[in-house]
Amino acid sequence: MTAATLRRLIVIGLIALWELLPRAGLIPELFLPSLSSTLAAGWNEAGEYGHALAVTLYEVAISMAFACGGGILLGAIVGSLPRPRILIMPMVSSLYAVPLVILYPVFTVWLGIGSESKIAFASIYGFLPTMLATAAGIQTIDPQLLLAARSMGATLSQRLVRVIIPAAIPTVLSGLRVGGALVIVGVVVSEMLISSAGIGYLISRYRTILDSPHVFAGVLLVLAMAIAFNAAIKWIERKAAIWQTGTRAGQNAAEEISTTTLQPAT
Amino acid sequence: ADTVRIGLPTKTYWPTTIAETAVRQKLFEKEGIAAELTIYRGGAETFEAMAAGAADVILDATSLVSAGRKKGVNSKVLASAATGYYGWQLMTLSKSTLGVKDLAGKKVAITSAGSGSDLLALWTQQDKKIEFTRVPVGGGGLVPNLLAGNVDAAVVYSPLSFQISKSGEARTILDFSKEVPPNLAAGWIALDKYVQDKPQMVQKTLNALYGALMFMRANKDASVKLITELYEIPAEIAALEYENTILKLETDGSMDGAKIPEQLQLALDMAKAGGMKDLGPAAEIISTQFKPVPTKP
Amino acid sequence: MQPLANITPLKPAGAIEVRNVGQIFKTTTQDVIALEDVSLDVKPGRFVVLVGPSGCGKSTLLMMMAGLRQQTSGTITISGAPIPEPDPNRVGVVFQEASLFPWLTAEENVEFPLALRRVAKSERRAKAQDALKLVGLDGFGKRHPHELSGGMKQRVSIARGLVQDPPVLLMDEPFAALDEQTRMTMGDELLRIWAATGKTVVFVTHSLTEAVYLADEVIVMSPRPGRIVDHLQVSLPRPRTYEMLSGDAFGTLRDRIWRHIRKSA
Amino acid sequence: MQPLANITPLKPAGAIEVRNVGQIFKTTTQDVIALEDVSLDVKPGRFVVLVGPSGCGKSTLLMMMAGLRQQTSGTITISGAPIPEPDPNRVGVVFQEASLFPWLTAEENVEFPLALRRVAKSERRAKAQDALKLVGLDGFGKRHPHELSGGMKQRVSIARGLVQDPPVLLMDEPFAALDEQTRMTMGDELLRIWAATGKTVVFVTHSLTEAVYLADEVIVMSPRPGRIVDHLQVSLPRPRTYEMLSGDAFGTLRDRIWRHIRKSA
Amino acid sequence: MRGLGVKAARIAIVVALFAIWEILSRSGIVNPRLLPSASDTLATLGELLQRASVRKDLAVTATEVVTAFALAVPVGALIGFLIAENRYFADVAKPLLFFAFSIPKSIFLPMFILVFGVGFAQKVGFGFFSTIFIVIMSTTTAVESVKVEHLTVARSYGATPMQTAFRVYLPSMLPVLLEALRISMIFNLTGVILAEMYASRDGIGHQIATWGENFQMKQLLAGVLMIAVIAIAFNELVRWVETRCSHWRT
Ligand SMILES: Nc1ncnc2c1ncn2[C@@H]1O[C@H](COP(=O)(O)OP(=O)(O)OP(=O)(O)O)[C@@H](O)[C@H]1O
Ligand SMILES: Nc1ncnc2c1ncn2[C@@H]1O[C@H](COP(=O)(O)OP(=O)(O)OP(=O)(O)O)[C@@H](O)[C@H]1O
Ligand SMILES: O=C([O-])O
Ligand SMILES: [Mg+2]
Ligand SMILES: [Mg+2]
Repeated sequence: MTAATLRRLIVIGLIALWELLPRAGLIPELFLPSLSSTLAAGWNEAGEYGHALAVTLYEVAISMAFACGGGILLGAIVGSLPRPRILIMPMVSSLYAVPLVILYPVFTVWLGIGSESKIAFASIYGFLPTMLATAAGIQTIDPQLLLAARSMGATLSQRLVRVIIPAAIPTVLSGLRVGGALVIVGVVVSEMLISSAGIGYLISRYRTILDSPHVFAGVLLVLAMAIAFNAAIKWIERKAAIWQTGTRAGQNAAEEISTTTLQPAT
Repeated sequence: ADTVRIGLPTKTYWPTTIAETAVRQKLFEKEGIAAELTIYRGGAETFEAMAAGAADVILDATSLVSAGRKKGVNSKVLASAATGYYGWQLMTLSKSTLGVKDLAGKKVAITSAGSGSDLLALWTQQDKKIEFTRVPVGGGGLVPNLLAGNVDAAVVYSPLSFQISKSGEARTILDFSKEVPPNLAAGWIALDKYVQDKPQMVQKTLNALYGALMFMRANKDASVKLITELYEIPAEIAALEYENTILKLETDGSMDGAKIPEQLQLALDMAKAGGMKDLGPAAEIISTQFKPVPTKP
Repeated sequence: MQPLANITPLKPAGAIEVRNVGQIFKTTTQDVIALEDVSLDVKPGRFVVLVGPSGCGKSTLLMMMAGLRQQTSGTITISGAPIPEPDPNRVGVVFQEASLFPWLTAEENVEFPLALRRVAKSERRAKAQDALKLVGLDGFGKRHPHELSGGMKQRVSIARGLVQDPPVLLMDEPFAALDEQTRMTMGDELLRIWAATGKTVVFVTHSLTEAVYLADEVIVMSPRPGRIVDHLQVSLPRPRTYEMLSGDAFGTLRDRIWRHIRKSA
Repeated sequence: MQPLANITPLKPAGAIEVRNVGQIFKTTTQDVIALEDVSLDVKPGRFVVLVGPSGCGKSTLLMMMAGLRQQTSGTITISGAPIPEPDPNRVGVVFQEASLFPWLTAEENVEFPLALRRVAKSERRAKAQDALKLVGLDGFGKRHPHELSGGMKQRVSIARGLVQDPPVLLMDEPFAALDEQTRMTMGDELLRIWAATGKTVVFVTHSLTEAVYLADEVIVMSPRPGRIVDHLQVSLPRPRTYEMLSGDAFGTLRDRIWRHIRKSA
Repeated sequence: MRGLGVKAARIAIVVALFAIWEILSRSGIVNPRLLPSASDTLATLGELLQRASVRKDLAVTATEVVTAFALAVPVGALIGFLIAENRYFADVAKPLLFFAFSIPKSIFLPMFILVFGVGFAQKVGFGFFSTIFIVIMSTTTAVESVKVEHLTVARSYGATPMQTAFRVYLPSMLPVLLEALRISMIFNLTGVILAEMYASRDGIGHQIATWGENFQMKQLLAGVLMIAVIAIAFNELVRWVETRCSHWRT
């Protein structure tokens, strides 16, 4: 059995369980409504969910730009300058250690309860891991490469864009993956905590009144976002594969490329 | 001794005070049982915990019982606990001159959509025939957002309401305990299965809980002291909480009363107005099997 | 060659002055005196070869001339000015280890220094092609470093050094991984480029034959601490031919160097 | 030397048989035929030197003999058995690039193969010390690779290869970064060890002098696709001396190889 | 010398942050009811730590956190390693695991009550669940960033998979791995506290939830500070390991 087949079987199995377990009464509908009733609930309120999805996607998109873009850039800068790294990194990771979720209700005082506070929260939530992962990845770069670039007169920004980031690509990509996923989590969770729009809001509102099919219709949308995000990352990974030569990731990517080119496109 | 697991929706809420009193006065022991108290994030979470089998007897909104039946969770209200929203108030900043009527088109903070505070906000809109925006800010966000001016008013629970009223930061523009017509908002609840398996446990639990209420009514000083300690609030606020909520609670608890179906139906109707769907008739969720016999300390 | 803004009229482009330079490395265990009191004058346009036993400090000296490492004591000027930072307009380096960027193709690696200077795409592609042809890697431009042999990587690295076209070129054992034939061809190519452009070249090698064949001057170093123990002028006429290798003048020079190396290695 | 479990009595330890071996690399752009129809027989205990222009496939052939890469066609046996996986009991490798572990000291790098076999700490420390002394790095054991010069790193890598003591030793340009004196000393050391242990050595070099000086047999390869174009027996007596370098027999052999290299580079 | 300077600079920054906090609150730039001053918060913190109940809550939370972490890290690292090592397993599991990571875990809190009831196992379970995915992902990436030539060397010396793991992968991935460890700890801590806030009889998360809902800002901030200090202490521990192990990096 190919890996893809097995994976699909697992997914199909999970979907089947989702339908059958509640129907058989093995799990109360309150905890897991059957997939069909979830879909029906979502379909009946399609307009409401569509609007919520738009709000959430908007927040996710902006937070993603801040968290991933800013995280990679600052991580690369801080990671490649020894002095700031020694000084700043411990403080940044300590800062991240402050459980922000708890203080979130208080932050809304200054950020309002609209999209701004979600974006701020999710950006911070996704930014720090991205930055930390990138900075850590930078440290695994062969110093000889930086020396070579310096000898050719590369400015700091050129070193960043042309050497540091490409050399740290495997770690940067994982930073992107973690950061991006956390942005989605951050937006949804902050919407669940405090808000009047978005998927998270619908989830927690329906949860409060024990309307589980509608709760899970929201969860389904979150899952859909996660799938889309994973597809996007895969695409980026494939694009970046060529940069990863000389590492394990590169080996895998190269194999992937050669197997896909060898197989007839069906 | 057999242990009953009691689920409570938040810490600083009168059911917790009652259950704590029962523990401290050893009322469960006197009934020959043990009790384990668990505090949850809110009403829905408490109900879920009971449905999951993690709690045996809970205090919760009666509407959830009705909603739960449609989701495969069969439980009933065993004893009536409160017929009003004691201590719940609609508040503005002290310096604000807004009255209830002036809230039209303004922003009012609630804890979360579908919660008790949302219910009261919706009721206010209907009753006062005004429209305002309900802003869910979470329990922890109510006062901060009010103080910061992000909202014009907030639906505040007790004893928080007493606290910020006393501190002079906010003032009450509507007292829900007085304005909302009596309805059976909260009761002690258990799964049908638990009632069936362990009716004795249920009876003893209710005895101890109502015994605790009786003890509190009879011992103001001790009760105020307990509230002060549990809630970490000044004694004077604790006294307000005692006067305005504890003393207002149902002392009988019996679900036999003539007014019960009507009061329960009223509670369900309010919940429906708040967005709940699929609620069955009140009769479906009433259990008259138990009559609490307050345990003597 | 691009104009050099920062040279004084008195010190023409390409002059190298090393004055009483020392380099001490601090390591966890002890301090290492890599170089001690090294002084050296290279006139513009000279081809200077640096030889010395393994670990004597040749690479360290080159790194300091390139502005990639600061000396612990003494001064170094290139074209009349100190070099606190690498300056590709004054100095180019070919490293001892190929140091190619693994994510770039051979071609892109060679283009890299030009891309940094924002040379137009077509121009830099053309220059890279020329440089690759020069090092015998015509047709290998699209390969990535891990698809090249050791010697090929080193040649890509040489091409990258040449394409920068600075007045001073520092080359650290550039031909070490090459076979003798390729090595000769590339040596001749290098001499041709050098003669045509008037660059100053500082070249490190372990091959004494190569040293004498290429050099105007040979500098011999001894290790621990690294010092200059001899400085030879190679007065063989140019162009050099392989026949000279068997001549007496050649043999004498080679032997003189050999005795130093033998003693200190 | 440890006992070898997996040899047949007929094929003594250290024999190498390469039969019609080919290697094709698939790259993104095109397929590269690195080796084509290479056959080769090395008797146990022989010192074989592999020469050929840059990129002709010497490293590739060594990697296949080491079980680190599988040939596309043909068969390779070491001590009578195929080598689908690296087997340190049969074959040891010194890589073209030093490939030291940057997180280990020189000493620890040398100890690495012994540590894998759970050799006692004191024993492996002693062996590592010996090997480091052999390559002239006495006293550098506590340094990390980045604190060593290029030639020093290569010598650590040689020490690491020697310390495991397998019947077959494959060495890929091990002396490329060394000065001539060190190179000679290390060559002589290698011959001494070889003579004492009866190892089979396959040695890649670009120095034709070194090739003839060290070898029992020299194998000459041509590039694209890599093929064996000559196989010389070096019948100079052992021990070899530096005087032989100027002898006629030496010159003839060297010239014969040189003509091949010249043609194909 | 340089180490001392960095330490001094760090202390200076921390002091400056507290000073800004104090000034913001005292001067009324920020409503002191919303942001009690640093000194008040610290005083409250001292007072809270005097309480036996708070100390017990901290002990409970710490036990849950440590248990969840001790389970999640080895299990996650193993799975991550398998994914990086085994193509088939990777193809099956990687997309599913990466997908699972991007789901807000708190949605599943009720499920944990359903399975574990309310108590130690539920907190540890949720802490584990919140942490394992990030451990898996980080391990996979760390493994993938290892240099091929180092693996080749180890292979040529006949290293067993275990030896390769501990002697090549581990040291070369260490910076990435330790960073991952730090982030994992944060996830773990947040997970356990969320679970405590959701349903519990004790634990510091339980207290914090109550303080928040009662608008007891001093206690809330002191509680957050308490958790932050624990997390920072762990961070520093990891950093200490890191500096001990990474001296070979320049
Ligand atoms: N970063 C460093 N830290 C400590 N010692 C160093 C460092 N770099 C070089 N050294 C030491 O300085 C000395 C000179 O090194 P260098 O690399 O300049 O030698 P080299 O002459 O280029 O040798 P080779 O011919 O082997 O390349 C050596 O003893 C080396 O160990
Ligand atoms: N992974 C690879 N992918 C594609 N081509 C490769 C790969 N490895 C080697 N080659 C090609 O195979 C040929 C032989 O390479 P190999 O490294 O064996 O040469 P070599 O004889 O060792 O050369 P050198 O003396 O320069 O080290 C070269 O043309 C090289 O480009
Ligand atoms: O759901 C969270 O992991 O925060
Ligand atoms: Mg050097
Ligand atoms: Mg090679």
